[in-house]
Amino acid sequence: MFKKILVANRGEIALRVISTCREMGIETVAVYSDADVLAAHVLAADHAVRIGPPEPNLSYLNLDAIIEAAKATNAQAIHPGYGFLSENPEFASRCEDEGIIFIGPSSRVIHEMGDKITARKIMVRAGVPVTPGLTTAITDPAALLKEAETLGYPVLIKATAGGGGKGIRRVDSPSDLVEAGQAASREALGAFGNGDIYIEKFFTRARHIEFQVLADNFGNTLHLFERECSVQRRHQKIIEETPSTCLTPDLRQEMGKAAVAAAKAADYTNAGTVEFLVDEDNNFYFLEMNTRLQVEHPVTEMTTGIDLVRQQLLIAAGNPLEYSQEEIIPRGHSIECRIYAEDPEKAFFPCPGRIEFMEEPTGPGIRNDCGVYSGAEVPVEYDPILSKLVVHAESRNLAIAKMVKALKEYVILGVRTPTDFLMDLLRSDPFVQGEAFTNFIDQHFSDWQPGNTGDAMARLAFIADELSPPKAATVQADANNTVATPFQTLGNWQL
Amino acid sequence: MFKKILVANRGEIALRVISTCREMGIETVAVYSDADVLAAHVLAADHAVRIGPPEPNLSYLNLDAIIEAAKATNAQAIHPGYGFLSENPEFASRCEDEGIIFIGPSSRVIHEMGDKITARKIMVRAGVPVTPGLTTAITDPAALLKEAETLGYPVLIKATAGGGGKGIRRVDSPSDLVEAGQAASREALGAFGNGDIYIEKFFTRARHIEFQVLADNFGNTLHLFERECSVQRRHQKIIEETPSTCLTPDLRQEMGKAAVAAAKAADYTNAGTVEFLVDEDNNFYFLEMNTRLQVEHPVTEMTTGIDLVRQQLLIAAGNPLEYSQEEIIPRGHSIECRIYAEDPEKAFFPCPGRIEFMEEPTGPGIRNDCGVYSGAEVPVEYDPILSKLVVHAESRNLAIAKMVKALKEYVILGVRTPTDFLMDLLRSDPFVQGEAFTNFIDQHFSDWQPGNTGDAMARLAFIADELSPPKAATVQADANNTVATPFQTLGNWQL
Amino acid sequence: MEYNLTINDRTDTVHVDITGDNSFEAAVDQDEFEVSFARISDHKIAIQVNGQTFNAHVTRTDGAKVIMIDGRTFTVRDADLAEQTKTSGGKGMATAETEVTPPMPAVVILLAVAPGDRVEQGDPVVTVSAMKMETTLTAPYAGVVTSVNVAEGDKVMPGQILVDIEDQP
Amino acid sequence: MEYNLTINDRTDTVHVDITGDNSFEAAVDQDEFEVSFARISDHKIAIQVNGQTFNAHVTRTDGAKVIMIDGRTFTVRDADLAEQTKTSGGKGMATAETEVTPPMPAVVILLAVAPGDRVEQGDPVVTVSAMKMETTLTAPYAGVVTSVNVAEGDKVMPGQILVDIEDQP
Repeated sequence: MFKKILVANRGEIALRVISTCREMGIETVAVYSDADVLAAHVLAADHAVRIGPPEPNLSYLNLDAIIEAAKATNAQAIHPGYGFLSENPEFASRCEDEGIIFIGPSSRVIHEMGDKITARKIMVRAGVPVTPGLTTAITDPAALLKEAETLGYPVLIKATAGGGGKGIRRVDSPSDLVEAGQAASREALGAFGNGDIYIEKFFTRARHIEFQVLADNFGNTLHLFERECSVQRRHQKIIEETPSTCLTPDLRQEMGKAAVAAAKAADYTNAGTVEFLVDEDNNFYFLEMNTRLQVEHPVTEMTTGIDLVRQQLLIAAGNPLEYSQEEIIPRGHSIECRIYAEDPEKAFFPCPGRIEFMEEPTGPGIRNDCGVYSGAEVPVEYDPILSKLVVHAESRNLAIAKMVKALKEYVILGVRTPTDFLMDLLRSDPFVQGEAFTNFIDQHFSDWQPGNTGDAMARLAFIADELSPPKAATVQADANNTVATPFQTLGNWQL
Repeated sequence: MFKKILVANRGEIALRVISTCREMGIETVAVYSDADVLAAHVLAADHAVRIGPPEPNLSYLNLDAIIEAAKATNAQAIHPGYGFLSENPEFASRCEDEGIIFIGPSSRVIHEMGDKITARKIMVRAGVPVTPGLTTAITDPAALLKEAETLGYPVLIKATAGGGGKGIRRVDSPSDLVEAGQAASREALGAFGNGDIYIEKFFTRARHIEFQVLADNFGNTLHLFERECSVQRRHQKIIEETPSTCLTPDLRQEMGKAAVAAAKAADYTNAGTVEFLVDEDNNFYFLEMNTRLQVEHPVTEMTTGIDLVRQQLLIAAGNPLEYSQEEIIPRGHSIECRIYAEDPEKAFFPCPGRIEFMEEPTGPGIRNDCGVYSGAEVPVEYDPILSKLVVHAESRNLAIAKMVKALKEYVILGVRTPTDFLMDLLRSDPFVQGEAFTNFIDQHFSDWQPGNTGDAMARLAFIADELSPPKAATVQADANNTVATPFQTLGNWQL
Repeated sequence: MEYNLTINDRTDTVHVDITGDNSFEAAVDQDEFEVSFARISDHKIAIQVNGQTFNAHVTRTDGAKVIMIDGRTFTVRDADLAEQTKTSGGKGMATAETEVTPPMPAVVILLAVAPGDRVEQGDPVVTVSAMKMETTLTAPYAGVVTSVNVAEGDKVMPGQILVDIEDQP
Repeated sequence: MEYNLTINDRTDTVHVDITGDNSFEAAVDQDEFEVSFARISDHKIAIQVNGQTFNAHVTRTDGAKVIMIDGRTFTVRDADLAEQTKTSGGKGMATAETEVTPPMPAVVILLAVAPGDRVEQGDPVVTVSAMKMETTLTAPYAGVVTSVNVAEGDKVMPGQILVDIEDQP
């Protein structure tokens, strides 16, 4: 096993990787930009190396700086996390050239799967169904309009590179197509360093279902069942769960086999995800393969009991898979909510700033993969994800109840988070009934505003805060004082 | 299901019960003594009722006050937690009389199992093997001496009532017997309101293994496999785990059947625990039945995936068990460490005081059932347990590694905790090899002192703290400042 | 004592009688509340209202307290103070809707206008990006651009006027 | 600058050169350390020593800092300050071993002696209980009990002398 690895990422995913490394006795090297000098991942790692100024292109996307940091610290391998360089074939290739193990598939596989069109061709060859759409990248507005006409609106413009909801635009009419194409291309260029886009059919009422796969270097490939990721806004997932409410056991088995076939066709190694769209008639289509650990990997860990980061490290270090397909038996139900620094009352606009205070929910079956702390700065330059709140319970209804409880107990002051919005969403009838399609938020929560049921309590809390200024010594129960405290003698505690 | 229940306890177990109630939509009533006005369980419940002064006899053991609190708040049921009134048959009986549901077995069963001698008789009748020892309570010193002579030293003096390591004394020679008997009796009287003691054979090199059982009101009884609780000091468990390293599949099955037979023989309902001693030749003996939720119930929850408090509530509300024995399939390995306010460098003497600061470990597979918060007082009057740190991983070795990591990250300032001792214990050869008998601590850790490997770092931290007084504004990375901060330009961060 | 407290657009008057160091009685219209409270930390207050316990987490921002209770966030303003600020010439809440300013800290990535340009209401003026999300700010009314105060790549803050437009319907 | 810092019974001299607002060089015997640090909160400091990062949590008690690093607790005293306290007549560390005082806050549950009683070293004198655990305090030396300063049921604190014994070997 590795003695030391570098984690080429920041935030919660860097901490997630460091966490497993600590358990495995692997030393970790964090990298940081000038915006992240005291970021949580820097404080958690054994070593920390500055890689540049805040701009992602000059730091977390800076291949040279990261390779140099790995060499300077004698890191044997690099874990790329998700986003940033995780699906950059050049980076994987540089690692290969420098004798540093890239914890992920080979650069060739990343390149082929990262080029969505090549990926589609490979899948067609392997007999895996794909969504209707283009098989080439497109730059000419006229050609774009023609293809959209052929597919029929709505269509989806997608970056051939990348993921995470960046560089994607849904277009409903020809008049918006060209501008949307330019915006998507610009966003993709900024996020992935590649502005190529293509177009595919958009399914209005579809499910987004993905299968986790693991493949070692000896030809063994497994799937770890599905994740349902249909609840999205701006093409970005915000709630993920497993198992999906819409898969029958037969369909699950069929899709699991397709996922393994896809991974094998791609020559895949390490952890990856095969994304499918499932339409209303339960037809499924290969969307793309994500050649990295997913944001939502924890729900799979909770139900299968398998630490995916540990599996990534074992595979990268040349170990064969420890399981057979039959030994992977999911249990219970798991839900993940992404906690972003964003304002649900202002169209989810991101909220950078300082976390003035944070209290994480705890309790049986609750896990919070968190990348910030009380007092930490949330920089304007990076993705607004603060943490991923994950629950596991015996059934879906119990998991929903547990997540609502956990959201209630999650305190973040200083930046706005959508815990209230998420609670309303989780308790809504269509979500409870498992009727969440990719258009769920537009359909049911497009103009969500918080209710006013708690307003009276908030006003009373305002007054209580005025009456007990916080800088004064805090009120404490005195263990050696058997005389009742004012708080209690004043008689407002019950009885 | 109940609309509202009262939790007749404090600390982490009260919070544990409240947590499940919140998920089930059940309102909770906390009770508190004057030492607990701002205790964590009071802040977590929906309602809070004062029941008396700090002395346990006048508050948490005060039947009348608690019954009155339940009636005043219209609580339909009472969860007793562990300790205090949880195994007091009078209390259960009072509940029955008042039409309040006691969440536990009937008062008759509590009475019979609480009287260890009656319990032993019932088990003998049911064909469950019991430890050699007395079948009557004893008050006469001469009779005590005679019985000890018959059994052969060492012997164990035990309170016929109670549990939790209270009222127990190991005696190695006749000269210590009478004084030990008096001390045990006094301690039992203080803890349980009953000073009766009896005597049984003490096994020097034995394992303490218990089986969790669940029984509904319709005659269905299940076991949820074992917990290994051999690592004890002063007859109090400090580390528990499941599965046990010493049970073969056959022995596990045999003991599971014996546990179910014991519960059925006792007419048991709700959640309970059948405790066994297993000697070096793998003979097992019924020790006692604990007619309540155990401190160490979380390890069973982690491996079986079943919320035991939820099962208690369902059973008490008259629901049949949701599972068959075959559906209970444990997975992975779970370990619990009890985090007490105590000083491992001073013979584990308890440390009451104020928690000046606390940071709980988090991460995949880590659960901390905690009863305190930063700023909370730990009163001198009650049990010194602060929290129970629990981990779950795929194997025992991975669970040990995860627990060590979690202990490293657990910060409690203000009262001393044994996190350092526990780390050394978990990493010791005999523990790693699964060779932990009930004499483990006496044998391997009787004169434990912390090593001095970290001393140099601690001295440097002292100096850093001197050089950056905490009252000054805290140093923060400025997200809007692309100029490097002093912390980083000074060149001591690597590279 | 009387507090006029605003949440979103609604201001309620709360009549308060202090009954002790850590308790008061409050009335809002017909509703009456017996309140006792205890400060647990700088940011946390335990509150009991008519026998029901809850915890409020509080932070203070400019002119308001942001309060979290059971996962819900409330921005509560003292309407009397807000009134003073407004009448003394401070920037009110409504200014944002008539000025080209980002809703959050952001970076300018595209300038769509130059001084002298004629714009109609709703025309794109500046595109900013925060945390990798792009937002296009539009002209709040028809007019002529008199000055552009930022360049592409600049970091900008809410309240900062990025483009001045002279009202010419 | 020089610090004489004691952990348990060992005092080491640390030579310190301040190299910046948040950094210093330290030497102990042959060992040299390049240290940079950043205060994260009142109780937390991030420290980098010779390229290795760790976090220290610190609280101050009477005459010492209690420091937690990676789950280990260190009580670090400034030996120079301790010296001053001792010479100025304050209670040193060793007093506990010659006085009948509880190690922790506790409640007296049994008095085994009365004024005038003769005790030998090691004889039980008082039993106290803290958090449900009983501890018997014994006579630190042979002598005669001159006064009993507490009653059963009293709450007592470390340093408080429960029983006075006149040294009569």
